Amino acid sequence: MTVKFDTNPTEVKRNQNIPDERGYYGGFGGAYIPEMLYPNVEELRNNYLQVIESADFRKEFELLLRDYVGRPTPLYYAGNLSETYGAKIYLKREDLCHTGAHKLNSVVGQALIARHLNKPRIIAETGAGQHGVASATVCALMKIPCTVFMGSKDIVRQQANVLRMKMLGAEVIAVESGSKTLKDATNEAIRHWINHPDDTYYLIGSTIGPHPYPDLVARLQSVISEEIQSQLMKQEGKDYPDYVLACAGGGSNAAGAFFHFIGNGKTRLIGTEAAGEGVDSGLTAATIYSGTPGIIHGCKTLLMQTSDGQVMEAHSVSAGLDYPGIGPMHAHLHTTGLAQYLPVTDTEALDAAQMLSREEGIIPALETAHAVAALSKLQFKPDDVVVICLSGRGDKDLQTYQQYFQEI
Amino acid sequence: MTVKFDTNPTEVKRNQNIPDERGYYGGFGGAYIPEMLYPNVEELRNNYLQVIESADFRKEFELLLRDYVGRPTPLYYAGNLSETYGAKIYLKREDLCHTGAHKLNSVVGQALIARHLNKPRIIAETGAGQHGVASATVCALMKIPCTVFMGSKDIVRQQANVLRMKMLGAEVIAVESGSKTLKDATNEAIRHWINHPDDTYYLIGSTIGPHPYPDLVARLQSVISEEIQSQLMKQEGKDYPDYVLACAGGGSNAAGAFFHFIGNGKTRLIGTEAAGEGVDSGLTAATIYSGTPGIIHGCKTLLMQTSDGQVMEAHSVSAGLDYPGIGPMHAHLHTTGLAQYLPVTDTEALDAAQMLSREEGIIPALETAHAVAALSKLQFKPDDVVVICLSGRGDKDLQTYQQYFQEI
Amino acid sequence: MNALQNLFHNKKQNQLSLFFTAGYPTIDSTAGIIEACQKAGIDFLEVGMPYSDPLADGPVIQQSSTRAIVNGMTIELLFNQLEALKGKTTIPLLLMGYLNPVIQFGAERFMEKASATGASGLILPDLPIHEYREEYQTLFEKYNLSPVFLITPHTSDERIKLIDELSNAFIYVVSSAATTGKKQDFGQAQLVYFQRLKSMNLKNPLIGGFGIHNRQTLQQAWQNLNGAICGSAFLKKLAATPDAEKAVEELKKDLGLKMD
Amino acid sequence: MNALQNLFHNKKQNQLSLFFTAGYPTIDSTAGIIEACQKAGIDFLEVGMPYSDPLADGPVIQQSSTRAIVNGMTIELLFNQLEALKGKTTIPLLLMGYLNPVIQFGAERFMEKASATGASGLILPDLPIHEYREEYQTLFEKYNLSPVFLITPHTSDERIKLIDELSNAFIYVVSSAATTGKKQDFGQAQLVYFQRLKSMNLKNPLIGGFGIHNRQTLQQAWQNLNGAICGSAFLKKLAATPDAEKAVEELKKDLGLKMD
Ligand SMILES: Cc1ncc(COP(=O)(O)O)c(C=O)c1O
Ligand SMILES: Cc1ncc(COP(=O)(O)O)c(C=O)c1O
Repeated sequence: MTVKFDTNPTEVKRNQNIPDERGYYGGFGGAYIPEMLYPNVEELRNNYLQVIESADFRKEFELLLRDYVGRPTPLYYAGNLSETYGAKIYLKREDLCHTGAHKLNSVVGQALIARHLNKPRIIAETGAGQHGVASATVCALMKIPCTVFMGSKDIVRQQANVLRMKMLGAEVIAVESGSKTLKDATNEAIRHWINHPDDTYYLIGSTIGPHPYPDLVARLQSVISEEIQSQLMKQEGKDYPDYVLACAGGGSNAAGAFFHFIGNGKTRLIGTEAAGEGVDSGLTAATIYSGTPGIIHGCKTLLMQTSDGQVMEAHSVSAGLDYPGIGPMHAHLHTTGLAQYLPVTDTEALDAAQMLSREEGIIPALETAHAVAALSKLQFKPDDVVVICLSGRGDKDLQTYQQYFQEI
Repeated sequence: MTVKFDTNPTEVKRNQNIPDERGYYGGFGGAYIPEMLYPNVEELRNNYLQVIESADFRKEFELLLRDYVGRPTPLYYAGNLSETYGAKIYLKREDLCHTGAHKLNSVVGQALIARHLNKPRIIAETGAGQHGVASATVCALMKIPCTVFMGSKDIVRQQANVLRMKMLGAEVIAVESGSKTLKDATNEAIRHWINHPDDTYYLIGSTIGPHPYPDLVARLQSVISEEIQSQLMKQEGKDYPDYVLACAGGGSNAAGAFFHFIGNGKTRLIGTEAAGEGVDSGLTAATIYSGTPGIIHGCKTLLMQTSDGQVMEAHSVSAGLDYPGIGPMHAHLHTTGLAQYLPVTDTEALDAAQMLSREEGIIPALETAHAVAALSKLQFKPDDVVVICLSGRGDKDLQTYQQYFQEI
Repeated sequence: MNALQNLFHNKKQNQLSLFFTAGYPTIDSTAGIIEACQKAGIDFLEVGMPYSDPLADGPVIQQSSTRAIVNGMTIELLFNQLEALKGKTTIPLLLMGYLNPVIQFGAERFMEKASATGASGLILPDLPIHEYREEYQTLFEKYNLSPVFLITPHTSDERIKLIDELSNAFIYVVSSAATTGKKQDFGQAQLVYFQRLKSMNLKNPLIGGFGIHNRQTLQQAWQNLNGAICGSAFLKKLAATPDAEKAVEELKKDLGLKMD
Repeated sequence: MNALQNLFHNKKQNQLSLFFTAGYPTIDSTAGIIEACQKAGIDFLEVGMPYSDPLADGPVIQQSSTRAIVNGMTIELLFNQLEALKGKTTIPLLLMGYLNPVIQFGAERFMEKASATGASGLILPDLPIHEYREEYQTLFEKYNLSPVFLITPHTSDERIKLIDELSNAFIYVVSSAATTGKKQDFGQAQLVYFQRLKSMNLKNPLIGGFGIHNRQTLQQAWQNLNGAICGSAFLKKLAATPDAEKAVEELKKDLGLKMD
């Protein structure tokens, strides 16, 4: 499938990367939470902007990003890919972040906020385990007890990350309810938060959840596009790419990679979502393709649901994209045409992972492989500058890769 | 055990970090190779300095180090460790390099040399699999066919890295001879080279082998201490640390971390070697502690051998340190007192890995854990600036950690 | 005045309400449960609309919801069941559920049907108050439905006053910061909380819920508030026996309302 | 002149030498093998000193070395065995092995013993030429031992001339760039290489080794060089039969030197 862009928005919209006061990106977002969560969410909402814009926070955050996370991550000109796909292809190397994915950017920031709010405990949900590992990591560093909720199905398929979390001293709670994946891990984390409102910070792993989480996470991840800007300026003499490609589960790496380019009228923002066995197979996680507006985990967004409004189970080989919703920012960008979202099947992603490993010597995470797969769905001009957000490395997915490549 | 330094060399020796023309560091080094290897080694020896000092090479090398490897790696001030051990402890984050260890520094450089020498094939030996993965990675990037020799025992204990090499398109050859670990993987690689002298570059993974390999690898890895110098200058206002701690298998990360500080009369250089189940247990890889001068893999150095001159099998829980020899530079630094080498047992290393994970949120490679373990063997003054070369990350060792921590 | 308001007009103390999940334990349990409750003298009922992701609920209500969905329960079907029951029972009914299924059904269509099939009010725990005021309040009023809001020990006085302002039947007093189904007696924390509420002189009655499962918790709620709602404990009884009347009687025993 | 030099003085063509690993197949095989070879008319012998890490050797010699070490073979023991044999055989012997065990034994002590127990020369493939000249040459001369150096198709003319200069018995012509034990007939590459050597008019005889395993390879070596050394093929025979005489006869058959 090749995608054409007829919808290059002509009217340049500004500030589409942040929500309004109540947390709405156009018609999406908000905070649909039971009263039990209201005080916590309110406390965060009242404080987050002030905290993250304070000089103290910025100093500490930036130091940790540099020396602990390993930022700036390189913007690597991928010569072999460029030749194959006929464009100037750059990889934004979030896979080189400590713990192996972009997740740590947001975790470092949120943990600092938790400290600021005097919350002595942290809980987190995780799908692929990357956010869980990132949370366990920063909690070890900051000496905060950490509990991670993870679907029992994901525990099996992302065993390596479970071992890492335990080694880092986090408690990992296997979630047996519902889909036994990310959706229900999130449910259980929220329930746990309801039961421990006073002492607990809920450290959400993506641009999902009730306002202000999507905005908070997007701002913390926006360091990605900020760096891309200045790196491209040095390497290409212009401060924006023609394309940004990023995978979107909840949408945090995509939000971070898009952030400074949203609505600039020049950059084509391409999100890829997990189509599982195919968008119409019934086994899919392609929320934007097959979702409708509704509420999940406290925000209004696009989600996969039955006509009765029951949330459907998602399916993707990639645990980190195996989520029936998507961040409200993306629902908005899609609806307004400010970004396009392409579905990528399990098989396309696995093949893209293989391709990237062989072409550039970089084994991507399965999630990330969905972004790489978009290359063969797009038509570039030779001068196009294309940045792929290489959100994470593939160490956690080696078993899956091995199984797949043994079978074919 | 606490170590005292009575041997701070008073006469400052210069240029102890490079060998003489024939490849000798004092009494160690040289090239003890059968005639079949002579032309290849000679070709490399005649070219390596000129190549790596050429402007072309430096440009390409430095670009790849920056954008592909992810250099400079951070010099991270480890606050929790500093508090615990009463000194200013910094971690040089080689674990953040692409593929997860310092090994890539040397591989990138050597692959460029292979290209310069028009060698269309690359072979490598590997113990922990990190050098194999690094080689497979750069060979994928540069489109050079790659064959990696790995002991069958190491294949079992470093499964993840085997999967990575295969995913990257390298051929992995299981070595069944002798110890079935690094020593015999190296033998087989050398034999393969003897049988394919024309088209093959042998990409050695550490500061071992016949001259010029130890010098070549040390120079390529010296980027580590070069960065430490300038980072310390910014962060501490002085361009040398009081201590550098690094683990030494073949000794490449230690050589790189020591390089610019060797013989400066100010920095205490501490290598740690794998004592296995104890230096006197018979199950050890503590070459410097229990070795005697001899020849292994083409160089004169300290090695563990019987009184008959048969090379002994090493033992360490860490595949990357499980080697009965050590690079000749280290044999020399030890003999001259320019560096000290401490033995660290399996158990001490495992506990140090756990400690670092819990204290700083960094899971080190088992090899690296041996360097971390030295902290509790040294006595620091509060102002001492201590740099630990965090040579690699622990993803490959999770199974071993799990087993160990389940047992205790 | 709807039936619920009427009830509160006439009875100020010792209200007892039960919650159950529509479609649980079987798809056609609804009518039997409502009839049994009325017969047993329960004051009013919350009919839970099952949802796949009930964030505020503990395992008992979660499992009843999952089962009810598997059984085939939908909002459409629930309205048909209530429609069929109309005129046969007088016990006031509230519909309780998460916002998403309501939105998918269509908010106004939902209210219209709810009202037409005899419901007096709605509890939608994840409906934000500002959204209620801006988008839903006129609908509630149009269809004569009472909005019921939750408050918890962490809800500020200011917000409680706002909720009191917006309410016209009762305020749902969540006993502690917890999901449904916690089995602990009430202690000092609850007493302090209940006292605080009392001292606020709110215009609406206060009905305590979450954790009402035995004599102690019921009596505490009755002594300090205007009534109590019991959910998980009731669902457990329904799980144990297919006979709704027996389930209610058993529950009343547990609540100390009936001697053996 | 040592025995080896004497041999080459008297016999210019069609030399046949065998290599075996001391201590293989059993710890006390050495004497029997030497005697059998002499009886079978083999011209001279290389006695391999087993080493744990024989870099230049293929699987057959590797395995024989490992086995010999397990059997308990040491340099000390080998000298004892050769000592015991002294006077009983006349076949010239060379000791062949890697440098490290020699160094550990003590270089001078080693040469002294080697000479005293009847060896004519040493092959130490990993001894660098510059080190030979600076540290070993006087010892070789002192103990009347011939140094034997290897050359390969990749060795430069200049280096071959240097080696010819340093040698005083023969030059070991490695047939191809390979470890020991390759089973391929010689082809064009070897012929070109042998021709090149011939045209250099070296002072020392040239003995071909590595890959001599059948009639074709032996004849090629004999036709182009002064003789041949056969190692892996001999070890295989020794592995198959405990009877050294039989092993040598079998080998000669394979080499086309004896008809059935
Ligand atoms: C490497 C990687 N990329 C992407 C994702 C998807 O998350 P998001 O959509 O928030 O970027 C994950 C989630 O675990 C991940 O691990
Ligand atoms: C992470 C890491 N550190 C250290 C080593 C030891 O090698 P060297 O002594 O050459 O640094 C290895 C070898 O595999 C390694 O993987």
